[in-house]
Amino acid sequence: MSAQIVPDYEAQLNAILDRCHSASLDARIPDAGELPEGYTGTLGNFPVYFPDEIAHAAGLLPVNILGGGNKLEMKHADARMGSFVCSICRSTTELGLNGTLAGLTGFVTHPICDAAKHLAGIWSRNLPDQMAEILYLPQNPNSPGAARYVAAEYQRLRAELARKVGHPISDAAIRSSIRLYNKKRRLMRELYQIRRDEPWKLSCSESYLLVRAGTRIPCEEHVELLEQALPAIRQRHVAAQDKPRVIFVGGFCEQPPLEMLETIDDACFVVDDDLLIGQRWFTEDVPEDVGDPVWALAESYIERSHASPVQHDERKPKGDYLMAMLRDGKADAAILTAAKFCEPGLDEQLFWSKDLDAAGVQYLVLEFEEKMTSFEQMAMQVETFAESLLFALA
Amino acid sequence: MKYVAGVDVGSTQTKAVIIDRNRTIVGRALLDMETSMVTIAQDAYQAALKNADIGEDQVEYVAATGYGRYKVTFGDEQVTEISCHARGAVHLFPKTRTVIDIGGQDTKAIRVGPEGQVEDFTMNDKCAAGTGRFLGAASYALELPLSELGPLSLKSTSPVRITTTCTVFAESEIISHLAKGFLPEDVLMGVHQAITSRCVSLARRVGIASEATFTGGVSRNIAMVALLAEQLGIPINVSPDAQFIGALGAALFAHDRAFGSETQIATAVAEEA
Amino acid sequence: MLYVAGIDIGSTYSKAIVLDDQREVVGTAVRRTGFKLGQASEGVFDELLKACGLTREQINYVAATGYGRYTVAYRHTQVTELTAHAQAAVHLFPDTRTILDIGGQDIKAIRVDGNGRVRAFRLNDKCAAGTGAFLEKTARYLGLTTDDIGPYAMRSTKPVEVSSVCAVFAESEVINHLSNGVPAEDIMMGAMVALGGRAVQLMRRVGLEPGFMLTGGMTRNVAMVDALEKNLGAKLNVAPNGLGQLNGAYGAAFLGLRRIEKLQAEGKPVPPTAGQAGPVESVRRRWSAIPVKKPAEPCNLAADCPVVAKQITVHKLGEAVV
Amino acid sequence: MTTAIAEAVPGTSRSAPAAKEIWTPFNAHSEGQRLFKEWYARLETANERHEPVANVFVMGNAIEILRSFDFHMVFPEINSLQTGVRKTSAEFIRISEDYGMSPDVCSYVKADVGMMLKEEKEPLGKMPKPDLSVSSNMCGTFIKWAEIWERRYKMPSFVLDLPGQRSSSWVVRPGDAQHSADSRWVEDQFKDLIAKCEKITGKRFDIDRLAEVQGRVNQMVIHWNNVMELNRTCPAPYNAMLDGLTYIGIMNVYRGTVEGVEFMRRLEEDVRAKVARGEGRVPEERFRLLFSGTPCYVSMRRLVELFETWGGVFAYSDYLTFAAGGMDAAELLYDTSRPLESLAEVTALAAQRGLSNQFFAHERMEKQIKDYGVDGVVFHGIKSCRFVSAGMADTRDYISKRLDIPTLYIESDLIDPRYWSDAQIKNRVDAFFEALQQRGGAGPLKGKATHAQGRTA
Ligand SMILES: Nc1ncnc2c1ncn2[C@@H]1O[C@H](COP(=O)(O)OP(=O)(O)O)[C@@H](O)[C@H]1O
Ligand SMILES: Nc1ncnc2c1ncn2[C@@H]1O[C@H](COP(=O)(O)OP(=O)(O)O)[C@@H](O)[C@H]1O
Ligand code: SF4
Ligand code: SF4
Ligand code: SF4
Repeated sequence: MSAQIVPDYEAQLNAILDRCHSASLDARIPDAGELPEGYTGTLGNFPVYFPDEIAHAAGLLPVNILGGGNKLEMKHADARMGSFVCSICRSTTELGLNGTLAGLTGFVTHPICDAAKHLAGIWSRNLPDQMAEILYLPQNPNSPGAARYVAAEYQRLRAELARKVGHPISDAAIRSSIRLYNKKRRLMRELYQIRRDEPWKLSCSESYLLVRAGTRIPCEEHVELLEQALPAIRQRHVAAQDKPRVIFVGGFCEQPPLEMLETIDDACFVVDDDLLIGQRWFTEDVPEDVGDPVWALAESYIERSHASPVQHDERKPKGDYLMAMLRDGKADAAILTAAKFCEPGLDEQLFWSKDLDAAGVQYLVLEFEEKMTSFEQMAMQVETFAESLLFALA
Repeated sequence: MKYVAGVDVGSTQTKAVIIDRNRTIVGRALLDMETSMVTIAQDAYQAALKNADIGEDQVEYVAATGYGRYKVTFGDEQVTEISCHARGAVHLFPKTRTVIDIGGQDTKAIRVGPEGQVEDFTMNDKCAAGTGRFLGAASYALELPLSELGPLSLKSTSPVRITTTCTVFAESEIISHLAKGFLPEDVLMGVHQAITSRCVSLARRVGIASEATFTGGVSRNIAMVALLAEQLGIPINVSPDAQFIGALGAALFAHDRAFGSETQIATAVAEEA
Repeated sequence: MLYVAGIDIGSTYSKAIVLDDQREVVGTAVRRTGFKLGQASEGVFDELLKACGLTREQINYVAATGYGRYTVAYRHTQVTELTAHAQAAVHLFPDTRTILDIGGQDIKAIRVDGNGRVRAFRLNDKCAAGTGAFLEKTARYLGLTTDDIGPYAMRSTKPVEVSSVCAVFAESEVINHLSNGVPAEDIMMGAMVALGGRAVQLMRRVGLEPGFMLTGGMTRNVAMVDALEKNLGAKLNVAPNGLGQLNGAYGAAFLGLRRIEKLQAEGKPVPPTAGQAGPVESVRRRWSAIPVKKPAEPCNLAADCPVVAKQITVHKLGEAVV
Repeated sequence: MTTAIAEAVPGTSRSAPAAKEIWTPFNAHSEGQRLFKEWYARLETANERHEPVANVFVMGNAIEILRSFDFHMVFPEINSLQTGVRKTSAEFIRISEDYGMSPDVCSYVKADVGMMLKEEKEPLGKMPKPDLSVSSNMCGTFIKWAEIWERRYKMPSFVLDLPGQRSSSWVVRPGDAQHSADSRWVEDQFKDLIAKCEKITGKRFDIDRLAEVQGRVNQMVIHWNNVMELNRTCPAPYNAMLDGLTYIGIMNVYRGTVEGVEFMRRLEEDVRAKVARGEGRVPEERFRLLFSGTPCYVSMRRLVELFETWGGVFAYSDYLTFAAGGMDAAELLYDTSRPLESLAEVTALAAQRGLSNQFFAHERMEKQIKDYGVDGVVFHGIKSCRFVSAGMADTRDYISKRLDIPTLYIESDLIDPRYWSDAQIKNRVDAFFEALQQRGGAGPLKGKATHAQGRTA
């Protein structure tokens, strides 16, 4: 097999994926000297969503802190967090305590759930020298005044970051960041369109790497990578195998191990997912040329954002977005996952399953942990699921 | 009457120790868990008496410890094994400030004061992951006796990473690694490392002080001793009597009751030891 | 004459069966799996052939299932044990809708439709463990062999309560009961009642559609079947002639038979076995198996990155923006 | 902030027989039970009478507004804990797990879902169908819980967003810029809520009624603070974990009512009398403890017994403040001359002060340890509640290492009996007291000096 000639686009894709792979899974924070020109530091932020544009405009590289994966050895965190807390909170604490994240200029969490809410406190108690903050994104986007409140939080963050970097953050800088990130968002939407149209051309794990790289590398580079990757993917010459089309939900915060996505890829085509939904938070572009760019971001957060289990919005009933994913992806079934001990995820999983029951759509329920190392049982479940979808034996 | 006794009724083994007025061990016995906890305590006690070559009437006071301490009907007092391990460890190694005890079902980390008083302790939560039982499951899966696990794993050159230490799934986890073609020693070393890191994180909860003593049945496993020493980064004492430390601690409490708290003797004896 | 073998490499036991084209059982074999899965699959095949009086060449098709299905080198195809159980169940008892499979390491509840298609399934949660292996361990404490478990427990008049969720603590509860002088049969039965309760709860989670069937090694345990039926308040079908434990192998063989019949009807040759085909290299890379390069250099600096390095330049802030 | 507090206690309630039985000694427990029964009885018939019903939580609930609209309040958390106390929780949890809920989520929610699915008269009567639910983001689970009702009862759920502490570098003070901004956002939401309430009830918002309710809440808060403070005496007149639960129950359920004020007034009187008589909760108080977290309701008496046989009494429990939204008479009284603004200000501040984050958890506890003369702290990690337990291990670390106060960490659940392991917990409790004894220098099984003596409220 090795003698086979690898077409150009395949080699190029491989190289891009290679870059994304190493960028995604290396937990180390680059120090100031390693940063590309224009960046003076890194700002860590916890999932799900963070207004990257504000950090970017301050010259800080926004880095999404996504836990430690299944290679991290836990030495300190177990002593600081109860055993019934989700893995991402614990491994993030570990990364803080073992010094991996010491290079961060600051760390911002959100009150998406009770565990995450406590994270910043634990962080600041143990790492008093590092800036640890909670950015309060409201759980009530429906009352009048919500956008104004978000804008005030963003202004607070902007002032805080300006103090950190030692210079004010201009409206123009934020506006230009919005433009850049809009470009990235358009490319991501296109990436997902390919998966819906021709899922055999891009596996879920590959797509995941492409998206995940964006949580760590500069947006400029990510845009370049995506711009090259997308045409290459379209060129790919892969036959559509006989596999069921499914959607994957439950990857909005704690990340499933790559092995798990590959296990699912082996048996199914994943046509849509909610992995790292914060990276694709806005359903449309953020207005680029309005007077107040911070307002544009805040208003978009309230008016043009994806639904997720950590948000309560009366305008986004639970079943609706799931059904839309199924419909748009022409999916046969759904894989409903949740991270172990993740309260929002586990509760949402129940809602999903009831909605699918009502709609008569078949689904598979899986639970994962980022630190999982054994996937045999999961493979068995996924294979059975695929078999049951395919063998509608007469 | 110049003797006192301590009986430790554990989840897998029962241990009895008899000490004299100078706090020197004069008799000991270890029995595997048999059908009745009441008789096993009595049997172990009798065996220890025999070992010391003294009669029951010469024993002034008996203290019981371990999970089955309330089942020791002939005991005069009950003390938890946490206090007993602390006491026993400091008695044998006076500079001990951290005690790590890995038994069949519990893993404990205890911070102790100079007189063996407990300053802080933690135990594994309501989950048996990372306890001696995990090694038991490994020994069953690999069809090897317990005593060979340590030496075999030390032969490992590239340990397999094992992150879940759930005892219930230990067997299938281990088998699945073997099925992937990893060597038994590498898998075993992975198992040992996983248990060690759980222990170390427990120890961190109470704070790792200058010198540690490792007690309980698992301290007979040389690989565990080596790994713990490496990961804690402080000297670790292991006594050949490690499994008796709980019982010894109980005997020392019995000694207090019977003969009063004679600290002078305590220090004198400790220095000898 | 066609002979099709179904091989089920379970975590505790390996099971094998041969069916002929009349769908009659030619022979069976069961052995402990142990930790060398390759050996187990060879061993159980040898035993099977001996039991059937057949040679390897006479077996036309092999379908493997179970936890070690990929380790069976002489397989033509593989399916998961859930699919296999569902197939067998509906073939043996056409009205089956809910299947409970209790094996050595896990419990599975499967809901199937009239065609043997899996509609939904659930595996036991990690911490609600309590499986065949747990019973075997309890038996070992009591000095019983695996075969004794059922008959012995049937003598119980007053089963004790075993309430711990985790099997490890359940074990110490067992020891505790023992030391309190509770009769061994009551403990054994208590352990089964606890296990049964969990199993039925799992069945409820897939929906208790009537037409129940029990499969797996637990079918050999009369007391367990009894405890389950009591808890369920309904009868459980069990494959006849001791086929219960062989249900997975049976289902695999059954699917295999249909497959080869289809191939023959279409005039197609039998494909090679997995062993003959050699390892199939995945077309795509398995990124999880590739170690992460450290430290991650910006791409335009990486010497071993020929494609991207040429084309990517990292723009200065703001420059990339149109 | 100043408030007009009525000199005399307002007239006793229509239903409470307290007035004529003025001579009988006040028994907080039986009086509490009676009030609870009455409350459940009223709930049972609320739907029949076509009176509006709201589901609310004990933290961040805008109950003052709801009361001004005459809503009946259902406290699902209290219903769930009652199933624990009555030992019926296991059954309900099983039902909800059969339904598809995970074993790892909050067991309060599961008990509630179980009750909902079984549609039984539980725990003290039939629960009415709610017309509205008000939850806050103080505990994330509240929101998910409300979403369950939303789907089941097809009724609106209002999520009140209460911003908490942002970082450890500054504490929000009443009236500072951050507090004003937050209050404004909270007030915006209150106005939205009021509009919703007007629609549901068909009544117009009456600001004077709001002020009236707030005035009564103020009185209750003052009494409650005094009651808590009285437990600084040695011996402690009540067990903060066991007795405190009844008290806090009334504080929540009867918040802002005439009955509530009366109960709290008499409670304070009663506790004061006990202190004067030198009466303690246990015959011989040897160790004063602080309980952090919520108890395991299924085994609550057992837990108390484990401690009290060693002469350990809980002088304080942080549950007493956070389960009531962080009430503190010094800061959190309403200014009834500006009802709505003041409601927003106090609610915003209470959310900051309440246990909404970990930034100052250790400092707060340090103060409590000093105030209540505590010898040791017991942390109860709760499997199903990340809100209470996520940062507990870290706080414990701080208390035991930096303050050198002995701590005990035990783990079980709120109402799920499967996570209570008696042998294990007894072992830990015994070891904790053995260590306390050794530490106190007192001989084993001998009493210790009551060092907190002389300090009275
Ligand atoms: N020779 C040995 N080598 C290694 N490990 C041993 C040996 N003997 C016992 N063990 C381990 O010690 C554990 C029992 O320890 P012990 O302290 O006696 O427990 P307990 O007090 O709970 O009975 C067993 O689970 C086993 O894993
Ligand atoms: N003769 C028997 N009597 C009672 N129980 C048995 C008997 N044989 C096997 N079992 C039970 O069946 C279990 C194995 O079931 P099986 O379905 O073969 O497991 P797996 O497929 O996971 O290997 C054993 O753990 C044991 O509890
Ligand atoms: S994984 Fe779930 S529980 Fe954990 S931080 Fe994310 S949302 Fe919270
Ligand atoms: S089943 Fe495993 S993870 Fe669960 S409590 Fe037991 S040992 Fe721990
Ligand atoms: S998680 Fe805790 S605070 Fe939240 S609802 Fe459940 S018990 Fe209450």
